[in-house]
Amino acid sequence: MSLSSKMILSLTCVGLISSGFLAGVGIWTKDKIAFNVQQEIEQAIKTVVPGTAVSEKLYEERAFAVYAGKTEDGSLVGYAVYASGSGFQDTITMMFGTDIEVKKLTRLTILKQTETPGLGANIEKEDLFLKFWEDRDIRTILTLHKPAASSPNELTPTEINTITGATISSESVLKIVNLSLEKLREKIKHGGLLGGREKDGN
Amino acid sequence: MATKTLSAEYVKGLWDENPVFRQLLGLCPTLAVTNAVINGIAMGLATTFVLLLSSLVVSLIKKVIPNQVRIASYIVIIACFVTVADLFLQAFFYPISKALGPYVPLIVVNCVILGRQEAFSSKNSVGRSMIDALGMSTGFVLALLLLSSVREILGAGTFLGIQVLGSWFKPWIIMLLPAGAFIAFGLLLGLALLIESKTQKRRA
Amino acid sequence: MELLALFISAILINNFVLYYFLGICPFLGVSKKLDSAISMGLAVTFVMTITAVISWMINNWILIPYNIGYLQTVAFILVIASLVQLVEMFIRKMSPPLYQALGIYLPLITTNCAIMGLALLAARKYYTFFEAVVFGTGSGIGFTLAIVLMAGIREQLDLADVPEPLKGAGIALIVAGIMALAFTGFSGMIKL
Amino acid sequence: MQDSGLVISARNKLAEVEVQCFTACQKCSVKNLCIGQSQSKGLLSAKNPIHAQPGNTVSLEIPETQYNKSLILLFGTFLLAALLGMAAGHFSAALFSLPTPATSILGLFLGLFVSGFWLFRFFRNKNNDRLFPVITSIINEGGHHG
Amino acid sequence: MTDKALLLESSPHFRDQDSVPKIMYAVILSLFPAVLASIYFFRWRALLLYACCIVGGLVTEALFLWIRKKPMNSLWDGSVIITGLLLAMTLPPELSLDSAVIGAVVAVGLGKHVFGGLGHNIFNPALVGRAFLQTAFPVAMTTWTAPAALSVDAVTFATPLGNLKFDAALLEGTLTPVKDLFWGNVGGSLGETSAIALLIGAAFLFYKKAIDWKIPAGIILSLTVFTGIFWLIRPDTYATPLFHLMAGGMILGAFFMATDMVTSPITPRGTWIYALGIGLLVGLIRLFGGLAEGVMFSILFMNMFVPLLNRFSRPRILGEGRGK
Amino acid sequence: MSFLIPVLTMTVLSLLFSTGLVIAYKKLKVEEDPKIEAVNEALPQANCAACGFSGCRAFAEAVVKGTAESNGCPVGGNDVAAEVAEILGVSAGTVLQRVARLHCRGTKEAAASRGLYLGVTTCAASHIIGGNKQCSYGCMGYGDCVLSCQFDAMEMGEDGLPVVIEENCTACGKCVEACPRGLYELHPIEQNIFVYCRSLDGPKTSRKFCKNACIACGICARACPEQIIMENNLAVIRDYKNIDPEKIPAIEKCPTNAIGRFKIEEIEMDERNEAETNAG
Amino acid sequence: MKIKTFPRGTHPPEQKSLTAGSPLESMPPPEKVFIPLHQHFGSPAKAIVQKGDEVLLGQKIGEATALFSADVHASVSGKVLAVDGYNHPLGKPVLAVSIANNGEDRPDPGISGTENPLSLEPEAIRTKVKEAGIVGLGGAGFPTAVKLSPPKDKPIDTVIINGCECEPLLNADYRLLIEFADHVLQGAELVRIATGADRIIIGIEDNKKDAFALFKDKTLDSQIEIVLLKTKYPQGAEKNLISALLDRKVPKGGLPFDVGVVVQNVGTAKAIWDAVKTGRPLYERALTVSGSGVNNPKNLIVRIGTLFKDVLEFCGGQENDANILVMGGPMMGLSQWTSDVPVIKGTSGILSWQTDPPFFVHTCIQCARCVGHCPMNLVPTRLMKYAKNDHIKEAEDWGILDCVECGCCQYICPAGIPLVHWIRLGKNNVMIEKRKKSA
Repeated sequence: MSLSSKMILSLTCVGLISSGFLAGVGIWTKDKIAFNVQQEIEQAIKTVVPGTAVSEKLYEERAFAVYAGKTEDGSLVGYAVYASGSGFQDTITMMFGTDIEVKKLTRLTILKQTETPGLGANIEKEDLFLKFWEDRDIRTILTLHKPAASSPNELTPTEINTITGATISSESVLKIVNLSLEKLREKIKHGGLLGGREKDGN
Repeated sequence: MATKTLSAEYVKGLWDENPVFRQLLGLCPTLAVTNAVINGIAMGLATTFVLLLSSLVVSLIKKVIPNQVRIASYIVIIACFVTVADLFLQAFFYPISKALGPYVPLIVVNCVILGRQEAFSSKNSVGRSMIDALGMSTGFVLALLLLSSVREILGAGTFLGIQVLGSWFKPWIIMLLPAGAFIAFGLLLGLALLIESKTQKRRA
Repeated sequence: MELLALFISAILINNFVLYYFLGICPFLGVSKKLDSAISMGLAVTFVMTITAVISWMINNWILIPYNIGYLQTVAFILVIASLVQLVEMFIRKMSPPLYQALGIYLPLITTNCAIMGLALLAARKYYTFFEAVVFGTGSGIGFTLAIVLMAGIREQLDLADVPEPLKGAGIALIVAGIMALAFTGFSGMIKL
Repeated sequence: MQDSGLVISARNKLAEVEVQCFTACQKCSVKNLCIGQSQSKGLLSAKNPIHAQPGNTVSLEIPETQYNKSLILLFGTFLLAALLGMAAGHFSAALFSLPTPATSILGLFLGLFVSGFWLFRFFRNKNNDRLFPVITSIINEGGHHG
Repeated sequence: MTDKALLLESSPHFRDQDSVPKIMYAVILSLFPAVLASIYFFRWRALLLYACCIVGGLVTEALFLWIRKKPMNSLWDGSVIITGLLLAMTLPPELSLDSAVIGAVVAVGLGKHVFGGLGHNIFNPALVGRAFLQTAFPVAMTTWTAPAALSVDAVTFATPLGNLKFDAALLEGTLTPVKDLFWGNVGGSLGETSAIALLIGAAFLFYKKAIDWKIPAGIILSLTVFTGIFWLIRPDTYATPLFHLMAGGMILGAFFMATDMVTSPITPRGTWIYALGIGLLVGLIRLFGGLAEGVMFSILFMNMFVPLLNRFSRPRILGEGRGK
Repeated sequence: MSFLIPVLTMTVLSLLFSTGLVIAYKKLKVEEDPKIEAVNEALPQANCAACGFSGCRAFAEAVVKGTAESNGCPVGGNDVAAEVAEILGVSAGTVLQRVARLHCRGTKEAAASRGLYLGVTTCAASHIIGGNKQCSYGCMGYGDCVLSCQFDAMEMGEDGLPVVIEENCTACGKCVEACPRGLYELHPIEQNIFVYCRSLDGPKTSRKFCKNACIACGICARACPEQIIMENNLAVIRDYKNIDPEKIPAIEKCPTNAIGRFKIEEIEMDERNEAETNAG
Repeated sequence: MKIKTFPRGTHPPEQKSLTAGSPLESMPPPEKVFIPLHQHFGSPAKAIVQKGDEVLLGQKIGEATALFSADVHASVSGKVLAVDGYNHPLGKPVLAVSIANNGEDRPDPGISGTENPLSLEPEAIRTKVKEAGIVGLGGAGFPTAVKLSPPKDKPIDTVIINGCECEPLLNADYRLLIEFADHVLQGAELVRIATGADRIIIGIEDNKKDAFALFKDKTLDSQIEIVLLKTKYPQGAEKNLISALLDRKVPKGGLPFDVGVVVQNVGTAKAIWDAVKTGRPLYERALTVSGSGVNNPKNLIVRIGTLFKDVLEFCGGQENDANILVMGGPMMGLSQWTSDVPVIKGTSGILSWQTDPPFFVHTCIQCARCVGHCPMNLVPTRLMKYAKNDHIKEAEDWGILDCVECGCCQYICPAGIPLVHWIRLGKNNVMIEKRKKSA
């Protein structure tokens, strides 16, 4: 057969074999990977909404998702909100939990961030930043307590602490939380939280 | 081509033709992931995995593939192995794969692998190209190890997570940033050339 | 407004070469002469924009609906190779002397981490169509800015007596490091 | 930029000269990966004002600035056409409420097609002789072409 | 007839008395008022920092000259002392001495000698040192203390620019008055605080014609225009141009850092573009950027453009082009 | 089902790609002879064009095509010639070993200097304003030739003149171009008789300028009239091959020994052991 | 009256006061003269006398071999000693005719003057000038006959007489202006007739106020314009003088012809008048012997071929700590390694002074002062670097061939870099490349 048809044949069969092999590996690892991702989300929800045994995704959007934390017998314990926005250098993704009436913010953890290490990256640290986020009153907009306080009790319930030298990062975390709270309240008001998957097209 | 002994084939990958320091190939991942030694080693091993397997397959099928389609089929094979490596990392070492981010699939465009296939594996027997691939990848891993240890020790004062320098040392955060990567690699490259020229003078 | 922020951040803050480390091979190789750097930069920007569009199409219309996300790498590299193949054939027909000169650039682009990196990053960040295009073009312009600046600096360094072992790639890397330092001045610019 | 090569054949105005593949990155061992041009040596057709004969080694003057200018023009127009096409597609989609990404992609390909056509004609009839390398001098006669 | 050996050299046999060491020492002299002011404000710390930076620089210079077997004269021509002084003046007073030495080593080594010694570097050495320190020790480099004269014992003390950006001083009216900025008893790095001392030094430099007037003029012009526009639109959120001129490292940057001859363009048109660019970037970073102090980064950024400016703004030769 | 879709997409993509390649293949076809690569591998890659070709690769092609002999690479010398010949299966010819020789003995003490030279210290620059020696034809000693030699076969002697290290010298001719006063010539290594001067000054001035200069006295020309002639105040050797050895002592009577054998010390040495052998 | 000038340039210390006052004194001819056949500009002349001939004062001893060459005349009467190589101020020995002076100074009878030179035909003036072997005395040595016959397609409308002696220390032209004002004016008139121009401008620097006043009242009736120029170096350079007086730009690589101007030096104008009026060839010229190294500096009229040694002897010899001897002005003159060199037609001055060998040469710190002072608006530091690193093409693009080597950049450079020397090396390499390419 002519050279060109030999070329097409060889390339396509190479493509075929490798895609077959890939598909096999894909299937073999697919559920393992899905499990990992799920595991990570599950873990974050448990830390953020204490006392949840099982979680259920209520609403999902590109950079925003709401999960319901439930005990074994299915009673709602609180909402876990997954949110991401732009920080000092790149995007920050985080998860925070609220109580049922969305009045109190229970806890906050940072999933992924690429802030300047040593400075902005301290928002991941428990003692420097996350500790000050426990049970904040979120009826009103949260504000930043300017010169960094050393212990949580210096802050009023609607205030959170800044990291010395990394004001921009702390501020962006705060902004993302306030924005997502608004979205959450608006979703609850419209009853959009019935577990429907509203696909945001583009 | 003067046929070198098998051991010479392996050793040349380590220093004389070290892909990173001498041929300046595959710099994208080298600079990107070496901010921690664990990441460096992971990337090195992933590249070794892909390089070995693709060398094996390429040297096996080199007679079957017509000359013109040669490069395209190599790309498909390498891409397939890279995806396998990526999936494997995501499945079993999820935190490392998250840390390496987009750079694992980027091995497919890494000149080291494509270069070795084109220049070497497509011309030599299976055994020899395997040794060469092994040599090249060990050279690559060593280079990554060297750069990532320099950057981690200076940048965070730790090596593989263990605190190495005492508490007196204030870590140079710049070494974890892209700027530090460039400067450290540039200086290391200069050092390598200096040593090379010194040994050259003594040998000549 | 958010697209503009993404555009500026792709050029200045998360510059493709100086922050994501993509496209270092041509960045060190081609930046010896200024006009070849400019033409290389423009070529890369064009190929990036088209790749951004096509990779978005493949990703959002084929890979995600049939959730075979793991085929991303293979699909993208094949698309990029055939895209460059197309451009090369077009130029060969159009003007043979130009094709002679271009013989070296196009393969350099295909084996270029920047193009592949762009496709992967856009896919990973689940960008919408317009965000992907803006990100592609912005990164292309960022790449061109970096490579043109580097070409200007290296031409001036040609006249300086750089220490022997650092000549060539060594000094280029150190200059790139200091450029990265200068670019960190813009971080934190976009305010959402 | 000066380069040199061996004349293979010399027709009336043009001569075919064999030149080493003058790649930018000599180091990168993948340099002969040029898809579709897999030899490491290129065949250049160059203008032959001094009527060099096959077998001579000649020095060529390669109009590199000319190449770069036309490359910038080529890719610049392509880029511009792509962006304009997309913008046009987007606005027309907004006007006739068509699904936005599809139309702008259509606009993109339309823009590319039009600019490709225009560039084709532009480069075709501008009888781009300025782009051809010029044989400047004969380095050594060399025997008959072997 | 004299049998003495006669001198042989190419045509011009006269030479102006000015020389590179003279220029360098003129610049050092012009820095003196600011050095004295900083010692007055920050007492011991200032002296120690100056000493560390200068000694660190000299040792690195000597080391590099020895390695590259070059004559030692450029050790005494004052260029290293200027780099040391300028670097020290941009450091916060409470910076630990070892990081100051590291900064000096990087400034002279990485900033100058890697490029091939005096005259070949692309970036201003002092700024390379400071940028390295700012990125290497971000926390240490952004903790300011009150000048001793102000006798405020607060551990950390925001610089005027710091509280403008992060503490929204403009809204709460706690913006430091321009008068303090002028005299200098405000927080900030060593040499930047007192504008009057710097201006005296700058006047001396103009008199000695050691700097090109176009650079400071261009910077001040473009900064005032840029910040002025935004100040006119929304006076409550953006500070007055005068404040921006007097605050932070503006004067030190415009008169001493940007005018460093080695890293500024050599053609008149190029110098104008360079200067206007710096002013614009400072305005951009200060109003919209994430950092309080933009002068250092904008000068480094424009240093990158200098080779391009030199190449594309070649003056037209007498008789070239269409002029009849 | 989820197995079929990836395979399907992959085949479509690779099909598309391979057709593109086929069309590309149809356009470009140039064959290349693998021997050229082998010969090029053996060459020293100095690309100095001493073999008359633009570079080693061009020379390799010419050798394979037969338009150049296998020993045409002076830089490589005999071992490269042997290797190339062995690749081509041709008999290796011996290479005419040539070496660069400086035609000036104006050392620091011998040649009077013009004065304190303050201009740019390269040969080319000082030549423009007349040089630092009273003799305006002699070697200025600023080492342009040493810099131009890429086989480091040359160093600067203490007496201010460059010394050629014969083993490394590959007669590539770079130093001949580099010297602004043309004092270098490539001579076959066996040649032993040289005129170490290029000065065209008359008898009066050349003696004043330099003790080792050729003062055009004509003794050597009279001693061997056919081979050595006097051309505007300078002795010139027309062809060194058939200078018969007996006449050499007569030629060496030159008052300033501007003409003579290359290494005077060695000559005495081998004369002595010559005497011993025929004595013993 | 606004004082005209050109942009940039420098102000080196004038030190003209040393010999400004002393009038021109003609030096008695020496015992031996060495007249080089080599022309400063153009191919050398061919000797038409041999050893042992008897020659008279002003007799032609060298024939011009090409258009760009000039005849050479004996400056003393006596016996020809030899025709062989002799030192030359340009550094390399050249063919020279050495004549022993027999002291009679008998003029060559063949020399014949004309009654009213101003009525001569332009062609006649040009032949007279060519026979007298007159070349530009400003230092360039361009054959004047060629300058007086501009090509047909380039009409000449202005003749400029360059009276601004911008080189420090030199006063020869200034003394000529004062003592031979009429000769200069009539010489200028001759040049106007020869070139067919319609106006004459005489530019004088404002440090020669008395000469300016003298010329002002001498030209009250005639329409010769006398223009005062600001004292600045290099005011006397052709391109800068034209752009200052007529605001015309001589095109890049072009000649004053292209903008319709002919520039003549004051000395050349007087020599033209002498040649046409009395037929006397150019065998002597005015020059200044000055500088702190000369015991009593003078302005002299010296015979061509006299050795510098004899001229310095006549001026009381050199101080023993003087360590530099320069032919021409300090800014564009050539440093000599021996005083055993003859005076040539281009020697406008012999200077000697004590200067300390310069300090350590620094690398260029890109202070751009040279860019600010270069009269041709070039970038000397960049040209130096291109020449040093052998970037021939870039050097040519940046206009290295337009450099007039006036020396302002090297004068002002704080790092003491020999910029002009590097640029001359660069020009040399560029010309070699051009010849190689065109060969």
